[in-house]
Amino acid sequence: MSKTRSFLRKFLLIDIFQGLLITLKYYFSSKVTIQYPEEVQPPPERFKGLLRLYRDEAGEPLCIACKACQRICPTDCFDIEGERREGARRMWPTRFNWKLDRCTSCGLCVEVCPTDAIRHSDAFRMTSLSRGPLLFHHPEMYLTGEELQKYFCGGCLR
Amino acid sequence: MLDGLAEFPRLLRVYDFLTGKFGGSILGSSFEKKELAIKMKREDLLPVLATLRHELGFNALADVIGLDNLRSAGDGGARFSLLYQLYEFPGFARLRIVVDVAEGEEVDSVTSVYKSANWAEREIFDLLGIRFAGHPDLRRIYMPEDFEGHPLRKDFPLEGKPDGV
Amino acid sequence: MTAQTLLFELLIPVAKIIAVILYPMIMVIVMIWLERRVVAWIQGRVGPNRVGFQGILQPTADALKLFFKEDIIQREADAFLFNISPHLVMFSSLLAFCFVPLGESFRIGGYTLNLWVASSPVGLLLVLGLSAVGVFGIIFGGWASNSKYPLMGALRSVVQVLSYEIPIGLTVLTVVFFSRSIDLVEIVNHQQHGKIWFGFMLPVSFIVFWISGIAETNRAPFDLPEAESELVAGYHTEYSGMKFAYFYIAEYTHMVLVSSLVVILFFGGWLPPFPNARFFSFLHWIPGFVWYLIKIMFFLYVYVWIRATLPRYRFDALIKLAWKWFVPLSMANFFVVVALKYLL
Amino acid sequence: MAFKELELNMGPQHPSTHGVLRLKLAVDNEVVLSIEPIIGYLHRGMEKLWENLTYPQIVPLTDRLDYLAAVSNNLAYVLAVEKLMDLEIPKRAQYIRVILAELQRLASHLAAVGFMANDIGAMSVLLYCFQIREGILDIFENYTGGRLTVHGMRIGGVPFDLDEKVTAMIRKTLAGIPEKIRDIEGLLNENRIWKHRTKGIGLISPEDALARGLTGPALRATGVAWDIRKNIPYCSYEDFDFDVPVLKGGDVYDRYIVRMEEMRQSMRIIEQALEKLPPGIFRATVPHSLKIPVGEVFFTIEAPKGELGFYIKSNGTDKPERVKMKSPSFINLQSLELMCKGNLFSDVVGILGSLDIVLGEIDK
Repeated sequence: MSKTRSFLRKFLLIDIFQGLLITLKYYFSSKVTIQYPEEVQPPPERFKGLLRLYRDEAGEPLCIACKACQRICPTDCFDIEGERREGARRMWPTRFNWKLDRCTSCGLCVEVCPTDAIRHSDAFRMTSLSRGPLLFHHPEMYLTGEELQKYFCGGCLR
Repeated sequence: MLDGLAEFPRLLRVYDFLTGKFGGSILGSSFEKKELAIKMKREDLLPVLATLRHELGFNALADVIGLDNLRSAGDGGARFSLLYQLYEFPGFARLRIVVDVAEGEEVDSVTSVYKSANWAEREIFDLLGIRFAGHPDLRRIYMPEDFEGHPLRKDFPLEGKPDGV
Repeated sequence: MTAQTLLFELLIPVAKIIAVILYPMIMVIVMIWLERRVVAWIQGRVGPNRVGFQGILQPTADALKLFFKEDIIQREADAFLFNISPHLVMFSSLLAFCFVPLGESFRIGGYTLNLWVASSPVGLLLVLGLSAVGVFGIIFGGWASNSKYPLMGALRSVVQVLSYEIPIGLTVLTVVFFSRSIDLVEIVNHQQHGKIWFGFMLPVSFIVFWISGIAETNRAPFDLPEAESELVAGYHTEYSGMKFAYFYIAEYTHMVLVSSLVVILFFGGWLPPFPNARFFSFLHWIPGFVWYLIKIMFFLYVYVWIRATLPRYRFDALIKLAWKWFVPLSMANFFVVVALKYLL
Repeated sequence: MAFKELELNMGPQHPSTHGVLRLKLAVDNEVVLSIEPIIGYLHRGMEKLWENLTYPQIVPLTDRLDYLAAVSNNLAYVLAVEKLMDLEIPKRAQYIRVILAELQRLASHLAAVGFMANDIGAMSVLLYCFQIREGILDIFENYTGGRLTVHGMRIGGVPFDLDEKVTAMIRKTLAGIPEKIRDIEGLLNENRIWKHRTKGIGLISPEDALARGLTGPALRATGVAWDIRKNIPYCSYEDFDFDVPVLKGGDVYDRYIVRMEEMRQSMRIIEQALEKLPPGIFRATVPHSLKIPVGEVFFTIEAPKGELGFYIKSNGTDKPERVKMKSPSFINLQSLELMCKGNLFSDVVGILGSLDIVLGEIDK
């Protein structure tokens, strides 16, 4: 019996029609792609976006230039110098260069930073017209949102 | 007798068999972290592996690992050592044969016993510069043909040779 | 040269010729858009919808891009053959459209305007012959690019098209046997008064003709000559710019040609679904040309649908399928049909 | 006429070599006479780099080895280091690791089946596979923040705890997968063209497979029941009951079926792990500047592509003396020559897809 059944299946192209029905089902099902520049899927909360430095409420940089991130970084993107102002127990970063084009966003520096000064932001639009902006200096590490876009390419601010 | 080997009858049997048959050529053995490693003389590598494969059923060579002991060998130790990682199916036993190779010495290739050694030996030749006698086509596998030097050697600069390819 | 003859002998034929050239072009534009959208929709994507409303202008954007792209000819390529083959492929299928009746002929003030350029008593043979000429373009193109992948693509397409000509010929025979003429217009008229359409009367011929038609145009499961994953792009790997556009347009024109053949031979070209049933007489209000288009669009949709679903045949199985299955099947089908005709 | 075989060159930029692999083929009009893979186009000198990085710094680099299964590479390296240090890992961390590893196996198999189907012509199957895979990558993005370079393991445990949000997301994604997998099987398993293109193609016998060190789904398709998760359990795999799909055919079709079956088993494991997730800490305390006494270890896990192993030799400092990766694709690719003998040129593409090799892992 199974011999004739398999011949019939083969002759009447059952397997091909079965495949066609499945693709027809997908033809009428909802689409998964979104219109990227217009609709943007907000990145999740732990998204490893562009690294940003943060300030405490008093406006002082959280970073105490302890260079823990410089030591842990596998692709050594950091170049930090700090100085201790007189009478203060903590240090202030005078030079904080960060090479974006070397960073693999592995997140080790965020983990190792004692004062949570450096954290991932949710910025992922990092296009720039030249390599210059890819080297961040200390003040530029605090730019977020619109100024960050303007810093990168000053372009259409889409 | 290595401590802790007793609970692993299969490895114990292999160990006794090897000490029996190749007693002379075993230079040392160690059993840490449940891994048996036996150090052999360079000359008897091929016969040992042949018996391991045909008589003891170690039918697969997982990997050949090349080490450059320039800094860690201290005095007297050989420059390079080769580790042959074998395993046996269906017994799931693991064995490591260690062979020391001095600078410029040749090791006879085991591709006749294990086919998977072919590329592994070519990779070691390419990155460490150890030649394998009897290898079907000993060529560089990663580096371009005209690349001089062997990158994985400890004395090869990390940034690569300034005038290098 | 009275105004009368000037109009009828010169202007109308010229207008018809231009229409016959424009018709496949427009169909190709629609086909490019349809293919990209349908394959996208089947795969859960949205497909091109940026250029123009819902991506309508996407094909024109592609054409413009190809128009301005640099036209590279390989140094060792055989320049003459390399240049001639796109034209060969393109114009053979365009020419075939002259004999394809797009709609019924109707009278305007004493002059019968029939919607085809030339209806010759041997229309069917001409169309089949011309569609086979396209293969030369592919062979010369593949051979002249003087590189390995196009050569293999060309060799594959030679054998494929030749072995699928035979089942097409045999199945067409059964239709001609019933309609007793190889004039396309006659075949459609034959299916008009009260007869069941050949597609339903000779299902086996229809299926074999349709699948061989797909193989003839190197499409869907039989797209070996231009298999992206193996031969990079098959016979037109070395072509760029307008020459590549020619191959691209020729392939779609050939597809439209085969679909129109199927529609004319098996599903009554411009006839509404139930030509004679009194109850369905209101269907006659829609002109024949529109019916013809609806049927063609269905078959073109199935072309794309199959392409998105089925994997690709391997070369030897393709040939085995043709010789071991289709040729004997169509032959047996012919004898059975003839026998049934005389016995009933 | 003198017999002249056609010298063909497939790659390194070829649509179906899964990365930068070059195949030198000698072809006698479509029949493959000899095939020689040429690698090295993606060699980044990982092993040299590793000798100059500390142990925690190497973990993100292992993401880039088998870039379709980053978490499995992390797991193999991290387990090897922990065995070297004889570090005890909390039970909860082991369970979270199993969940992440099995999710990664699901994603890797989906990519493998998708690419293979696309090479053989069924292009919609690639998109359906990637639709499912997107769901899994979203889970990784919510858990660690990275989709492909997940960096999902740390020495001593996992970077974050498995909170309610991610667990709910895993359950929701897994709920949708079986139905989609049935669609893919409906499109392929019974399809005559698919069966014709894959049955009896790329044959290899169990003895040859073992002699050439073949591992992973390709080995299990030849009838050899070798799965390290079952035979030498690690990272508490022994707590879960799942079965290892083994078939006898040894051809492209059976490898495809083994991968589809393994996807179902992975989902079973994830469900069990989610139910039996023990409470407790998710990461053992490990000093940042980690120094490991002198020793050596060779540790292998069952990665999606096969037996992935790390040999680590430590010299007491915070940087390893030598780290060698035993890559499954590197060894599986060596048996491509045997599998392609006598098959047609267009089968090479299918066989290469069924072997599921990734060049990042081969070239290191």
